[in-house]
Amino acid sequence: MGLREVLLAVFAFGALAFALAVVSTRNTVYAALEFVAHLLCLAALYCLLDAPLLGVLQVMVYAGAIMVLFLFAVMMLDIQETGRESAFQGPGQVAGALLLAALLFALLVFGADRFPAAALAPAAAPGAPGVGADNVVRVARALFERGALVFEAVGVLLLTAVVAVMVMAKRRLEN
Amino acid sequence: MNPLLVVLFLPLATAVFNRLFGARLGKGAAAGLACASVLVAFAFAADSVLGLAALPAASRQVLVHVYDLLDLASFRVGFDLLLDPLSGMMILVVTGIGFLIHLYAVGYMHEEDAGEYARFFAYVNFFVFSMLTLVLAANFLVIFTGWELVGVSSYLLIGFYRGKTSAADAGKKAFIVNRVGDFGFLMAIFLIWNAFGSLDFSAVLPHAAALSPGMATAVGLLLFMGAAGKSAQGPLHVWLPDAMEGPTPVSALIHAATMVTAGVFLVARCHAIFELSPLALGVVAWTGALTAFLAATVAMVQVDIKRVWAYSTVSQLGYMVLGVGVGAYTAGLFHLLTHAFFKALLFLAAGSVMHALHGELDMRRMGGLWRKMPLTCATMIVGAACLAGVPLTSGFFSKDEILLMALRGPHADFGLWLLGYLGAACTAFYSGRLIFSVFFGKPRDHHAYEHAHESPWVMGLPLVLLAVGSLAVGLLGLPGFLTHWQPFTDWLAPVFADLKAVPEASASRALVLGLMALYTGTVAVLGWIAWRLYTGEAAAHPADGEATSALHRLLWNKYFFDEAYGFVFVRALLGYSRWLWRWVDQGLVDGTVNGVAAAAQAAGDFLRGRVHNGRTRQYAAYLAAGACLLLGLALIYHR
Amino acid sequence: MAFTVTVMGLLIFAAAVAANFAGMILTSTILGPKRRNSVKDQPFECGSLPVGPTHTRFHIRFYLTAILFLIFDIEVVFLYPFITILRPELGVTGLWIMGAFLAVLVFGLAYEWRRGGMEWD
Amino acid sequence: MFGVGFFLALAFALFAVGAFGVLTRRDPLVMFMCIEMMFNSGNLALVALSRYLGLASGHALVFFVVAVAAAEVAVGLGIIIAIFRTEKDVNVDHLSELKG
Repeated sequence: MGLREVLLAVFAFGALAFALAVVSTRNTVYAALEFVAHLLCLAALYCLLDAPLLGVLQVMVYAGAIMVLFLFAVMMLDIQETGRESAFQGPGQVAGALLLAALLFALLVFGADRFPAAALAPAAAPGAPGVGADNVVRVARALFERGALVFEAVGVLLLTAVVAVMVMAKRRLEN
Repeated sequence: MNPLLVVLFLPLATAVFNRLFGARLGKGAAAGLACASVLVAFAFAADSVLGLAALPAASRQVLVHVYDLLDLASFRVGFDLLLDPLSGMMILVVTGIGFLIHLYAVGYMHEEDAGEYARFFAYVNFFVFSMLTLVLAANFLVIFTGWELVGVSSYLLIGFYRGKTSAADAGKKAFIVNRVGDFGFLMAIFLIWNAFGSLDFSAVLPHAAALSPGMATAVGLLLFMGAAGKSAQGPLHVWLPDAMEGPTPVSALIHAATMVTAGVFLVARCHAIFELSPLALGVVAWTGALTAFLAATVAMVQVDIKRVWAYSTVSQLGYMVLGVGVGAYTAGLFHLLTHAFFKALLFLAAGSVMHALHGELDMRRMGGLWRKMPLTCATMIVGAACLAGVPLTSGFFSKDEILLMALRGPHADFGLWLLGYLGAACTAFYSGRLIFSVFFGKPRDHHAYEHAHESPWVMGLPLVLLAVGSLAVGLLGLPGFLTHWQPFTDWLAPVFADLKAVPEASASRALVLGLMALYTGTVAVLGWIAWRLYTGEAAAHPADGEATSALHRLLWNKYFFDEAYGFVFVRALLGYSRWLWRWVDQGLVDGTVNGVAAAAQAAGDFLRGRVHNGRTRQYAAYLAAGACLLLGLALIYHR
Repeated sequence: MAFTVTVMGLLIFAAAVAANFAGMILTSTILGPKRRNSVKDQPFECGSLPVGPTHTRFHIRFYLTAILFLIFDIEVVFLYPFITILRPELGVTGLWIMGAFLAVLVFGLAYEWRRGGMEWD
Repeated sequence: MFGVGFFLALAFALFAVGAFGVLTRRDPLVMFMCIEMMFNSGNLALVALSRYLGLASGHALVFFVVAVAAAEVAVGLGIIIAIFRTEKDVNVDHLSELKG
């Protein structure tokens, strides 16, 4: 078990543990911070999976920008009220949710198991996207050569989001 | 970058720009931009076509892959453009004549305010883009996209005067009637996909012979249904005359030079499929001939000058369809080319008259206008001469070729020729009637006459250029016995190289000359009759609603097509629906349903209380449960 | 069934995680000293009294600014891989692709600016 | 041990945890975080499969998913803020006005 395996184990553990923490923490601010930690673990996992670009993306966009939005939202809402109540509702509901989540997990696992093993066999050498600059170049090709139209559509989607937020927030500013 | 992309996307870019910012730029900038973009597109189109001409004849096909529209494992359709002699000719017509019409519109639309002005040019540019997509398509998906875009842009343009109910109705009518044809086109595309597993022209048309005869007939007839809708043929022609509600440059651009030729273009493009089915070709040819004749008879009695030209367009499209229907594709396309010139000219000249008379379109109130507007008069006479088929004009050569093919071509029939000949006679009469009533004789409405004036140069210049073009374009397709210099036929030869029997008419020179003499005589006699009838003091125009005979009433009412549609589709459908409603619905269905409904409502009320209760998390639970259910089902049923 | 074995491994792993987690918290609760007095519970042990509520609500302007940040964040993230293949492979087409994307995003910025999303008062 | 199966299992587990959170938490912000967690589990599966199949297209897909998630979060949080600043209440269960 080399260093990579140890790191993988640590960050996989971290991702799962912080995910559980997000679900079980009462205080929203703490939940948000735990969620950031969860995202950082995932970013580390991406790096270990030979996707350093995505690791950076995860840190910059998710842990950086998106979570900042979350924290602002938390700060804008009055969170004291919910803090007092239990995070979960009655035991019946929790049990039902647990059952559903477990069922979902089991079905997904069995579904993946059903997958023909050949489909999951590495086509090229494992880790073919490669490390370093080559990885970025390959992803860039996939992004801008085959996905150019999708890329533009993402731009339009972001524009839509800006306009939508402005419309919702502006009414508030004017009041 | 391929010049074709500039040809295609420059008009689109200016259309978007003008729609967004044109109103703020002011009239001059908006119009200048629109005209410039079409002119540049024309230059690039000419460049592409010259490049194409430089290739050896057999390999004159350029495929441009723009983008993968769909790339699934078994189904790949690209946004592909095909430049071959056929589409090359079409893009020159669309951008060239389109530019002249843009130029004319600069003057014609001048009285609109800046916002409307920019909107007009945005729509016209968008139309040019749509039409270019249609003709440059390299597969059936792209051609259908262009087909629909043309439908949308024509809807926008016909209903341009959005304050007028009649304009809005005409736009809707054009759209809906076209949809009927589009349904056929779409069905044909499904059948083609089913038979070939591909929509690319290169994968379908050269291998069309693989179709079974029945399938070829079905595909051909369905394709022609689409073509008939766009090209205003047969019973689907009713939208075109109403489409004159749009501004006159639109009538010239859409309903004369470009959009309506799409059907002819489609049949020519897919000739490999039509050639497999004599039945489909027969339907095409007879539809064309009947349309040519019937529309020409209607045009003889109309008094609104734009409406006369509208019916004349339907009639001339009939000739083109007749041409492609008898297997004379080159002749049909040549008529398309000449018609694009002279009919655009005629509409623009009619617009010029209308402009001078402040919107007056009734020829009974005109007369003697040649003194007031000599340029319009001269150019319109040139156009009308081409339309009527006066010897040595372009229309004479192109129509003559079609009629000869109808009589002696590979799928000839005497009845087709007779209908075509009678239609040509009517054409000569109504062209003369219109010219003589409008420009000659004594003015009938002195007030209007006094205020008439010649149009500004931006409107005059396109008229002159189109008149010159109308005369010159005939040189490209002189009759075979006069000269061996046949640029038009030679140019299109690679497209129709697959035809087994080259449609060289098996006609002796004596027959050809005899027919020409017959047409010349007919035109002369009918022109003279029209002169006698319509230049006199009391011109032979009956007033509105005053029917001189049953025949006149039939023609005045355009064979009651609209009324028949009203009766068959609207009245009958309403009656049938009412019967269904009264007996089947209220009696049978409601009786059963009311009981069920009461039960369902009770259940619904119960469920709404329990299920649709506004609790977000409960909804999430349904979502998760549904996902589980689907996953489970997939696990069970997937092997 | 190698996969299921792996999952079993993961489950055992998760159980160990949970046990470890619970164990540490439990140990600190049992072993930690618990001596509370009123001074210790004050927010500031130096003696100064807190004024006003500890939770102050942020103004929505912060949110609008954060949205802008998000947009340009995404833009930068896309720019990085773009630049690596701009010169040899994409060429002028690439500039058009990115130009259109940037134009759309700048349009969003201009819109927010025009609507007063950046005015602080 | 760390084959593609491990990462898929981890992704499934995160997905299930996220689903559980959405089903049980009442704070809309935490629910939203849990939805993001489910998003991320999908991303993780994509990255792992790309790694073991030697494809770069999965990475490109993750890029798009993250960009879409950013837009979604911006609008979603905007809606939550707008609703709860008028309602003065941050409990999803008390919010049933939008039902039919």
